[in-house]
Amino acid sequence: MEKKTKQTGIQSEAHASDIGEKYGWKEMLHQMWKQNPLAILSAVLIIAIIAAAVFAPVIAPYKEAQQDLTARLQGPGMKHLLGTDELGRDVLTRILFGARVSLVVGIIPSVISLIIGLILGMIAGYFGGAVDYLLMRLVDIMLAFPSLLLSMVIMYTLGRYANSVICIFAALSITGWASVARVVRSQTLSLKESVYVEAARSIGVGKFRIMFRHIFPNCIPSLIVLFTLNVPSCILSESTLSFLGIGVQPPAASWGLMVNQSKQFLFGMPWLALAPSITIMIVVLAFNFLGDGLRDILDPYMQTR
Amino acid sequence: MTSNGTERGQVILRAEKVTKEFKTRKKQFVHAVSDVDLSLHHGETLALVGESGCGKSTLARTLIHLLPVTSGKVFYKDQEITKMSDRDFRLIGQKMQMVFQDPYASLNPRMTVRDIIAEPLVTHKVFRTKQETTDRVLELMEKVGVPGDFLDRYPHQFSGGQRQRIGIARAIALEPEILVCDEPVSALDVSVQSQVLNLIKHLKQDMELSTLFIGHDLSVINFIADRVAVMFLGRICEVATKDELYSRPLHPYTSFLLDAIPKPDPHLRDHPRRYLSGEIPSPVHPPEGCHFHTRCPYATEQCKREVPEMKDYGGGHLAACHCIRA
Amino acid sequence: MKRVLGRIAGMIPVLLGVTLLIFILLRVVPGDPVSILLGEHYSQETIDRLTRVMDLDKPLIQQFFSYVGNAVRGNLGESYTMKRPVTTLILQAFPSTVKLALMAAAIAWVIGILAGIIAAVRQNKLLDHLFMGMSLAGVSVPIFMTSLFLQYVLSFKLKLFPLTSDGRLISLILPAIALGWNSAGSIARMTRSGLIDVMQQDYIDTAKAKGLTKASVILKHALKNSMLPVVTMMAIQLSSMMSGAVITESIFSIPGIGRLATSAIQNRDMPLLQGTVLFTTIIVIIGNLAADLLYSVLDPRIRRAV
Amino acid sequence: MAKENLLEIRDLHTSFFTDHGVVRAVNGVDLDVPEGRIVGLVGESGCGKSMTARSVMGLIKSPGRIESGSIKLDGRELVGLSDRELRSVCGDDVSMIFQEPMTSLNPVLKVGRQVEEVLLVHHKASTKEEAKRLTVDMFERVGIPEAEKRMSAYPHELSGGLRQRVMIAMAMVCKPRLLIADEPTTALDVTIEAQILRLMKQLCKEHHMGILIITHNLGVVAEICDDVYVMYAGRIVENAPVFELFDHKRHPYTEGLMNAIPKIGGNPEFLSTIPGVVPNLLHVGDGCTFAGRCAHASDRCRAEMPALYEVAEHHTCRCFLAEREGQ
Repeated sequence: MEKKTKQTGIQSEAHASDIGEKYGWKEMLHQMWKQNPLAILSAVLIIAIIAAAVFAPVIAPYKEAQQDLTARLQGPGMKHLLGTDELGRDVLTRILFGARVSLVVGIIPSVISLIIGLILGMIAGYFGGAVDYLLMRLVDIMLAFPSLLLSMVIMYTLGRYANSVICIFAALSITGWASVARVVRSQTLSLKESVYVEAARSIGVGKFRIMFRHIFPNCIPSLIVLFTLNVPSCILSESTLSFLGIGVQPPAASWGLMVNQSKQFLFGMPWLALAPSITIMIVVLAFNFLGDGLRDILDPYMQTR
Repeated sequence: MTSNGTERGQVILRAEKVTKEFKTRKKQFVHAVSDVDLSLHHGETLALVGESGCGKSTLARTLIHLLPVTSGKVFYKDQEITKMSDRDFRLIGQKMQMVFQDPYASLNPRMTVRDIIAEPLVTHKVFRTKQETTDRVLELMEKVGVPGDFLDRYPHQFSGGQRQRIGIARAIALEPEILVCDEPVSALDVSVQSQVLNLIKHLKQDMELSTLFIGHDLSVINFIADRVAVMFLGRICEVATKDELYSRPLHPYTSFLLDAIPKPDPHLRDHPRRYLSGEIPSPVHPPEGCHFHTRCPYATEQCKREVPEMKDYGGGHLAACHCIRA
Repeated sequence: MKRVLGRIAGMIPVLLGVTLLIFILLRVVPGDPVSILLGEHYSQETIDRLTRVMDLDKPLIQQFFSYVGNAVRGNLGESYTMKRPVTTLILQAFPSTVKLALMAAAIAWVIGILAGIIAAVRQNKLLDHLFMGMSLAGVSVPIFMTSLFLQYVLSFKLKLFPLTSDGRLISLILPAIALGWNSAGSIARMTRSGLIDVMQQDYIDTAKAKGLTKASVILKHALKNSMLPVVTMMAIQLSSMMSGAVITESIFSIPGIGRLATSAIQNRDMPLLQGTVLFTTIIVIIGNLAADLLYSVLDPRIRRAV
Repeated sequence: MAKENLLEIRDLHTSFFTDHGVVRAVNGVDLDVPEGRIVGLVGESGCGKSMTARSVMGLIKSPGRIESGSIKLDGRELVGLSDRELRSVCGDDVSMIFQEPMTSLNPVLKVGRQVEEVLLVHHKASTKEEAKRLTVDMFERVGIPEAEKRMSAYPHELSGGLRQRVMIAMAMVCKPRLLIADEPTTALDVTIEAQILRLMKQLCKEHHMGILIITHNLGVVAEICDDVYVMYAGRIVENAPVFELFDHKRHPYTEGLMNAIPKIGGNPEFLSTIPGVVPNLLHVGDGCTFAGRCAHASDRCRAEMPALYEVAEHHTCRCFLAEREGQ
């Protein structure tokens, strides 16, 4: 609404008499559906996939590690909807169970990097000075690394000590927080200069209260957007690491690992690689569509990545 | 509500040689305020007028401890507040509140009206219960003319005028002695502007507020002020009571300013008037001597060298100019 | 000029930090390198001797400074598995990666910017939705999937291109497309949103009021302004392209830096891994610097402010 | 006064089709700008005054569009022209200056080039040298000191006043018949405002052109306008020559507006105000849009929109009170 009136040059003074309107989440959903139905559909799809991952043992046609050595490397058919792999495992079942790993690896590192980035970004932005300088140089350093290479180095180091999934959490959190910190810092900087923060200071509100009452709530929209866009990039990174054989280690299954294992059969049985690849693409696309839609609604001024 | 037994006319806030400089990114200094002496009397409305970038907002902010001074002193009654820490200033700070220029930006878009107006009350722990706070908020809303039903609305649901009323309610919540109004009506439409100006005048009388009113519109200031201080490029060039200033401006800048205002009466359009030529000099490299000499048609050699002293021309009419023949 | 020097000086702490970080990450694995170097059968005596030779008994900080000292002189140590200086290996691999990256960048920029402009001009029309859907897909598809798909269809089925790299430029086309496709998506989105944003500005109204037609408004006024943020995008793209090169080089067996890094990990070849990561990161930092300087040349508000 | 009308707007309707409904920003406006006169269009923000001006220049952005009506410049109909045809008129026969000199100039191009561009687009100069010479000349005419040097300045290197002078130079360089100025001095300081107003007055006289000034400031109107249109909620509510309007204002809104502004000289205890706020253009009923705030409003006012009644020569007023008086 605000955006629209700005565009048309009719200032809100003109809308003074429609004070009755309230903008709750329902209104927002409605508006989003009108502007960007794909985003809503994506949200539905994501919820469905999460549900499928949670209920994988119930809905999967076979048991997780069930092998059928008599039916190896079968094409898609009635018995195995998406075929079987070289050990005779049902591909659909593996994708459903793989969703658990892939989604967890997408979501948890995003949460961790969001929290680290939020805290450090707010500290750097609000306190400024030497703290800001040091934190921002650290961010520069982190962002200078090609993220895949840095994750590879972390996997190399931690890989011998911990479970591969835990290592991926670490690797993706370490590579992910810096960009969050940068966005939060720049928002904090501009919010700090905003008149309503000055107004709060003029009342005598303390630093920490200003940070929590005034700055943090105004960062939330971009944090939501950042999160929705971080999840797919984590899923992509995990699948890439697993594809290169340095991510999730068997017997755990993730979509990326499935592509890796089916690589050798690419020319004979392309569907083996195709099924998990397409799954990755659909999930990532859904998250990206949702993130885009949320950005349009919540945060029209945020730049495209 | 006679605050602490202060008499009307007594000095309540005083600036002594206040200077404020900002460092730019290029390591240059912006001389926003230079060597300003000014005092605000109890119960009066003192207007600070000048063109954009003259340092009037900065000066007001240093006076109420929102910005640290570079040098000089600020006194609240007889207490120096310049070097106080934020903690020590808390109590005095409650006595000084501010209304901001932009009613769209000065309210946090994610807080309800209730939270916005209650914030000073909560910060200074005025009430013990939520009910008491809400009652006070409703009382304040009534006082500034915002219907109480709008308690839980968000700022974007209000018009500019109403937002400014909410900002005023927040500023008077702690019953301050001093109210600083930073161009409170310049972002408003004419018909709304008069409503808000009337409100400020009412409140000032009701609550015996001492008001520092920052503005650039001399006709608005004519309505609201008792005394006027004219600023040019970081310095005050003339201070006088409203009537004195408008009828007998001493400083050439003041008279040019008065001449320049477009008057809402077409019959005055062909009156001879003088135009000030040139642009406002940069506060990064202000001219030597009198800051006004580059635009002043009466400037002499002396003006280019010496900073004029503030002199009293009778009845508290102060001006800083070499060329005034008293 | 002063600004350029200042920026270069500002790079030094970042470079040191990057080196230190890789160093810490890789050296928290104590004793490891030696056992890898020796394989299965070795005596305690040999371990001790090698540890001394490789400075591994010295304090970490000392190791670090001797590593930095050597690195500045171009010595990044010796690869365990290939028994050759890391610097030599990197310099041999570098040209392939450069060729790949340049081709990919050309594809990404041409497609990305054109698609972005067309989408912005046809905002909310069919072409816009089509291009933006495609670019989002470009961002969402894992590079390995594009690579495998192109390899399967164009090389294996249609036999238009060689399956793997053979040193000829034609064999680099598929990996470059796979790599560029991904970046093209983000560039298109950035170009579009930048151009749409600029088209809302007041000076666009001025240009129209002057009598310029829509086409000349876009070409003469909007494009230059909207390209400014896209320039900063170049640096980010360089970084993700280096990541992407690891995958495409592995799939198409291109003997580039990415291949070197993957093989270093698979063989647990620490000096080689350290060297390749450091080298690529420096390339990215230099790219950042170049983009930053280019930005300040293009934007008079920054240029003249010096 | 029987001068030829340069600009004739008849029954102009410009509306915005938003998600929340149709906003009738300009709702049946008639307006004339005669040759050699300065016409003021006053009103508060959101009343549609800027949209009227932007309609002339074809600058209405989506989701808005001109629904119906006619805009004639020197007898030539502008509504319905193709983009190319309209652009050949804009900047040449009619030009416009905007409120914000800070954002109305392209930040990455030198100001000289931005002015030369107008000449080249409209073929007023055949070579770049000629364009440059004419531009320097224009810069001097609008009072830009060191014109030659300023040609190669970027907008951010100039002060607000100078930027507005550049805008005026840009608008004047093709010697247009009509100049539209949308709040040309609102963003400027008073001393600079006075300079700019004087310049516009002088240009009007020298070139015998028509000027349409959009403003909310009655002071500016009284200062330089010859004719005035008062606009409220998308409609013209009163129109008269400037002296007539200030001396014999008829519409309650005009009167309220004039009384609401503080004046130097008068020392009232309190200002008189117009109660309430501007109506939301999304939901306007059948009646007079001002009825909700008007002290004289009757049931008829709330039910029916008054027409523009002629109350004196060249003085019209959209109010039933005027209808009675007019008869």
